[in-house]
Amino acid sequence: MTEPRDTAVAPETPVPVVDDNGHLIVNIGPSHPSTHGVCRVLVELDGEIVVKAEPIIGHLHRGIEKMAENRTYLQVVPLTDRLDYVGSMYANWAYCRAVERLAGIRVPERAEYIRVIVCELQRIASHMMAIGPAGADTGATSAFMYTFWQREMVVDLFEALCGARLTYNYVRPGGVASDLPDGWIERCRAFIAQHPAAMLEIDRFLFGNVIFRARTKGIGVLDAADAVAWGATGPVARGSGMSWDLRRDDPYSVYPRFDFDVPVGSRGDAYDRARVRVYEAVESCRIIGQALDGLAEFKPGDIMAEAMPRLLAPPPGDAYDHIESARGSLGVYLVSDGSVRPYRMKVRSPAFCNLALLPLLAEGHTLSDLVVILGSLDPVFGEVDR
Amino acid sequence: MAGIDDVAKALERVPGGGIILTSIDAIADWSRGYSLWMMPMGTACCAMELIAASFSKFDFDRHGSIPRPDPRHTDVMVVAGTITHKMAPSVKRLWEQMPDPKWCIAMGNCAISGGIFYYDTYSVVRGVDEFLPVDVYIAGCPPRPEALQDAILRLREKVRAESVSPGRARTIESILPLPSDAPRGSGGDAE
Amino acid sequence: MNLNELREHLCATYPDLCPLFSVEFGDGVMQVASSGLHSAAADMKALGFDMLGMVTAVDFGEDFELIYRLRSREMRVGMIVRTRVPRGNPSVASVTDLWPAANWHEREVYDLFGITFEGHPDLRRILLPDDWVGHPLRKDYEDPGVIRRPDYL
Amino acid sequence: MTFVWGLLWGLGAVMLIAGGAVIGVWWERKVAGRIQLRLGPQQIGPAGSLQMLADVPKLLFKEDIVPDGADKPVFRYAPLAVFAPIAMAAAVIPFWAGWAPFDSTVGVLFFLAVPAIGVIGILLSAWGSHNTLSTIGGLRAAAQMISYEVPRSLSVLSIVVLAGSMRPVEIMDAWRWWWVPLTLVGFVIYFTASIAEMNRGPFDLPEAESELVAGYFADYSGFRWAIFMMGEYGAMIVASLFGAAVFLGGFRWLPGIAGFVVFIALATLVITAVMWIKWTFPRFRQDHLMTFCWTVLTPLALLQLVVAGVVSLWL
Repeated sequence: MTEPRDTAVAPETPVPVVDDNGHLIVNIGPSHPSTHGVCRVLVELDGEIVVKAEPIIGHLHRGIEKMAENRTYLQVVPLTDRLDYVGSMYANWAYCRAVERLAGIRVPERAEYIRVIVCELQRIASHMMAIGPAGADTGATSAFMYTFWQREMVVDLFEALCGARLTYNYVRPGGVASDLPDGWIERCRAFIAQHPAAMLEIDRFLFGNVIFRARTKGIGVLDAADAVAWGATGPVARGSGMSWDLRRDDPYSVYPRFDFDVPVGSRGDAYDRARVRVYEAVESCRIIGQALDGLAEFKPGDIMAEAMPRLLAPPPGDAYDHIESARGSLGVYLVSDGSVRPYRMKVRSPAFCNLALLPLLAEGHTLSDLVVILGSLDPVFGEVDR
Repeated sequence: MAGIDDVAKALERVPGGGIILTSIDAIADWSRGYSLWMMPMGTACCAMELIAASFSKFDFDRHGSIPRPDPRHTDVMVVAGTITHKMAPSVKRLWEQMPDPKWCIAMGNCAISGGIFYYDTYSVVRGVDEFLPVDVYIAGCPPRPEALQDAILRLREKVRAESVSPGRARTIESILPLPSDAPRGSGGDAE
Repeated sequence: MNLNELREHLCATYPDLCPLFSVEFGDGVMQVASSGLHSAAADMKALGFDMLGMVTAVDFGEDFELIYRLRSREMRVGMIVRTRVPRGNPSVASVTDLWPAANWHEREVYDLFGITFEGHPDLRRILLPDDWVGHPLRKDYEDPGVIRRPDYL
Repeated sequence: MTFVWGLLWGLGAVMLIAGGAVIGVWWERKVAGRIQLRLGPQQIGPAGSLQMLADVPKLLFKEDIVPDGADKPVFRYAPLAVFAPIAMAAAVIPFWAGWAPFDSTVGVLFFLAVPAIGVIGILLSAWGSHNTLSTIGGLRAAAQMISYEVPRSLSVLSIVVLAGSMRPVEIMDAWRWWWVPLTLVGFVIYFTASIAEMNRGPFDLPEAESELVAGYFADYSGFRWAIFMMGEYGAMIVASLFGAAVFLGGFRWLPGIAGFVVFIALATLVITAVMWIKWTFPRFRQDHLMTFCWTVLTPLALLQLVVAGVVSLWL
């Protein structure tokens, strides 16, 4: 056993319990069952009504952007895994697209198809981690188990693909790390065949529940104008009726070849934000099915751009590229000075922008609604804090 | 409660007292080992595997380990994920809120040493053992839930060697050499 | 409206912005002086750039470059507005009055680069603890706690 | 003699509730496991049935933390104020034909009134912890428990009207099988209000895990917390036993020992239903909870009382 050593950690600043207006100040977090990570929310309560909610983030600020400046372009890929740990493939892909744009690399089509497949699978896995906690925040833990079971199936697929359950490091600059293993396509088809039925079950079990509806309908209403002004993207914006999906509106990769719908909510409350994710997961199944069909046209093994150097040294300049992750538009901005390491990497994280809405949405609701609203924004703190 | 050790020493002098003490120890250690409730201190990626551990597929309830979000009700803190300088005081506070006897599992490389965030970063605490006494380390980035299962079983072995009076605890063989045992200068550390 | 039409429209309506405009990597790119940032941003908002995607900065030694990425949903184009602020006096007008989204982004830039935004309602550190010394994403940031990675290359 | 008898019964009630809680916690973990595609405890005893043999001594051997800012005497003795009324309420349950441990002529009133004292214990623990989340939990518990007393009492009153007595033993004597369909609504109200009384899901707002971490007992550790848990399971057992007796007929279905087995089976069924609901339903919000109580349960209970009263005219 290691003896504890002194550490230079400062004691946390104490918080007064009652402020001058006689409002109770409640500190939620940074470790709390419903903050979905390490977020601290200082809540000012008048009875049970939230007068002011102030999210305090940065408890998981790991300085990934600084670390990237001291690593080669390929070595940054594992760091991007740890950004959005619920959806690692997205950060991989967004980063790789920025590198490819910077260095002018053309990715083989088979690799693009595989990227679409894994990212849509990742969208399903990630949405399962958003829908389930929406139930868990309101107290329905069992719904979380059911969605997590679906997530485990996706994780198993990824494990067969690249050996890791969570941090895949699979999408690389120039292509993907390896081709699909034998039998993977059949397993994937089996998964997408059963998934819509499972989603229907969740839809009936959770979204049909009268208490759940009462808890989420009309809670944390975000109107479309606010969603635009605050830069909300992804299911949070789509729940408010803002029909905006980069896959359709700023098509990248091979998405224009697929036929899919963008589900949009109408009321902008927590219920719509969660429900949009259910439909998106089903739409992802459609995309995966089409991509698996399209994959047969290409030669197996053609998954990496030709003449990829061991050490990438893109010409000086900068590049920004973004993709539609499960949480919204995830962008990576890279500046190169011509060396083998990025001069600056900036991750435009959708969860960061969406979380900024919390004070706006929570005001006037009760403490119980606060956790529902926070859950419906679906923040992943690896990505918020970076 | 002035000194449970003194009580234990006094009891040892009474004829048959040793038997009573060892029986109490046996009951206490057995029950503690089979009822290790987890304080899920999940901060980052490993938290996902920690969630998976208590969910349907892996189901740590089989081992009697259930996650309780309240530190007062738990026995073992599973630190899963990177601890930053901003987070560390809160982790320490939660650790202090846990009632004795308590144990700590450092899950994942970040909790062991900072892992991938060891070099070049300014905000990460390099290992949770900088401020907590860690009992079991699980390597991996992130470790699989099975690895956490193994850690629970290892911790159970360790708990069995303990005693209600701290002075009577037996030492158990570490399966790996402790860092202090390693001859200096022979390590292949890149520093 | 695509980017070239946008450029023509920009030249017709705002002649002083026209020479600053170019098209790179599918986005419009515009370089403005730091004093004219706010008015340029307001013009952009009037043109229909309703979303602020991100605000970030790059440390170029002598001065910092601030990057604002805007997006128009209607025209379906992106726009990057760059401006340079000197290292000695890193200060620029805040755009929180145009896009509330800028609030946290500017706090982050303030936190990590030490660039102050005038007119920001609540300019505090956001990611690092309040008592942190220095601004870590500056290239000259030194922290004794940082262990440098050995250079294998 | 009365004193000795009372002492013996007190011991018996504690044993009943403690033993019931031990079995109840295991049963709950298994039920929850089945609902959640899991197995639940497996390692100690057949199907993990002796898991509580590990959990209880562990909690006994845990450090007993009294927080610095706490109101210490209040904090220390609040768990007893929660547990004791529930043990007392167990005394009036008619276990056998013509026999209840405490055969009172106002047994129903006793059963309804005494557990309501528990709310004071919850308030004391919430206040004594000197913790914002606990205080919110305690206040929620007070509002909820006192409100739900009303429909709960009204629903039991319909049985009292039918039987023409407040003495549980006499109610059991007067019980007829057709009371079950007649008072079905009353039983559902009693069942719902009892869940709210014992602070279990979907009415577990006072300890709402996702909002208040553990609510009013957030600062309790070791055995003091175990007493709270015992109180919660005890409330569940006592309410289920009483409901199974007066609403569902208890031992009256079959003569002799078989009747007692049916009684216990009915109570187990009710307890399982309570767990089933907890692990399936989301949690109410405070204002919905109150609205539900005053606009749905209370009028329905009154209606049930009127129906029972009209029928009792012909009895």
